[in-house]
Amino acid sequence: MIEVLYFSWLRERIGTNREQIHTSAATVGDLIKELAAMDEGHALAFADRTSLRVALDQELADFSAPLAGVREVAFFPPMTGG
Amino acid sequence: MIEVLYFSWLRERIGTNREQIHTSAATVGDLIKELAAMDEGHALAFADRTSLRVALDQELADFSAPLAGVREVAFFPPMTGG
Amino acid sequence: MMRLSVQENAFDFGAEANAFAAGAAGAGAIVTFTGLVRDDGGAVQGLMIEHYPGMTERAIAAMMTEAFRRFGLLDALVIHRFGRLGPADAIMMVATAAAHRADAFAAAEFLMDYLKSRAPFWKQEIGPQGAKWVAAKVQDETALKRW
Amino acid sequence: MMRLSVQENAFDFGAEANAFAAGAAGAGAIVTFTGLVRDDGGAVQGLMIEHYPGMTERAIAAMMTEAFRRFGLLDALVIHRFGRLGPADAIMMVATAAAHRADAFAAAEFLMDYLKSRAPFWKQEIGPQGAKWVAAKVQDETALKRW
Repeated sequence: MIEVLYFSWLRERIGTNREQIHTSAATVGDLIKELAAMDEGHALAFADRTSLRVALDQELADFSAPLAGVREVAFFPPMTGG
Repeated sequence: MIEVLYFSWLRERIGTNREQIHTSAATVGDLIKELAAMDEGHALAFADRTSLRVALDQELADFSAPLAGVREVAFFPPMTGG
Repeated sequence: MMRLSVQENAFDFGAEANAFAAGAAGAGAIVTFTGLVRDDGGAVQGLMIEHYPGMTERAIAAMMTEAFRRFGLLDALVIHRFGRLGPADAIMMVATAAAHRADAFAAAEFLMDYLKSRAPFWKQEIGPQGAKWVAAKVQDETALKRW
Repeated sequence: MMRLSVQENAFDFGAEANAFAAGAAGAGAIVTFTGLVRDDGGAVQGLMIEHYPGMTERAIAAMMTEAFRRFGLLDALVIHRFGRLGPADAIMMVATAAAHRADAFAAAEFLMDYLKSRAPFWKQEIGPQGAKWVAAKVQDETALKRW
């Protein structure tokens, strides 16, 4: 089981800021496919992957990164701090 | 008549911070030659022209600049502000 | 030595700058940067800043450690607010201390470039038509390439 | 809008920074630089700074006008001390305000590069062996070439 977090407009489109997901997805890319298939909100949130960023256990990662051992996955748009 | 000002180690070598000079020097370079010939202190102050800077009426200038109409000439080493 | 604070409360820019300068023993150069909420002629009534607690502190600490290493800093400070901010409020500040000015400037710019695009903050502008997420700028991503 | 002060008295860096930020209407980015007297491990007991009254203000005003023109500044401040300073004293400060950070940073660095080599100040370091004029650095002259 994996904890999935959403921020900014991904959170708004999905309608929650976190959910627990049972998955056997091997990579971030696989997980995105599963999540996008859940419902309309998820589909909309994951529609444009060029403006999608991911962190695994609070470290930025690529979509090809493996999920083995990961407890927390966060999805969000490009950051706008500073 | 022209007011000549000295700063930093030029002032120390010459022994004064300002003096009034009667001169018919056409350029800064000509004036430097006249001043350097005045005494040992002046000669020492003007010995190394690579570390000499000049301002005419409070604006940085070159040694080739004409003195016509100038009321105040200042000589000093490279600046070390900030 | 470094200090970082991710906080909802306002901070006193001048007081922080003075405390930072007083604590930076041996420094010859202090640079500060402060980002303020621009009202854009009344179009922006405020900001709402969301962040990722835990990751935010971790990401900023990593940037600061890297800035120390690259620029030989004597001290650094990052304060970044989240939550609701009003026009002209200070959003965040960075301060860097080094022996000489080139390193202090470079480190402050390095930290700003990374905070803009690699610290997990998301800004929402609140205007007369409601709230709108601020889009990331291409030039902010490009700015990272110089380091 | 700009303010410049060449003064013998100490100034309060934080208070000046706060007043500057409060007055910079519409700014999104404020950069400050402060130069402090480094004690170099006890080798420097203080500084004596000489300047050229009249030309100093004129030269700094010209640099500030040029910085406004080049970087579209909203506000700028330069304070520079002369006379006797002790270890860790603030020698001078620069503050710049712009809509965006790149201009505020560039303007502050531009002003610093020009203040170092084109404003008529001369520093003397006071140490255990007496007073010694600080030599201009080649890299300070070189720094001007980037603008």
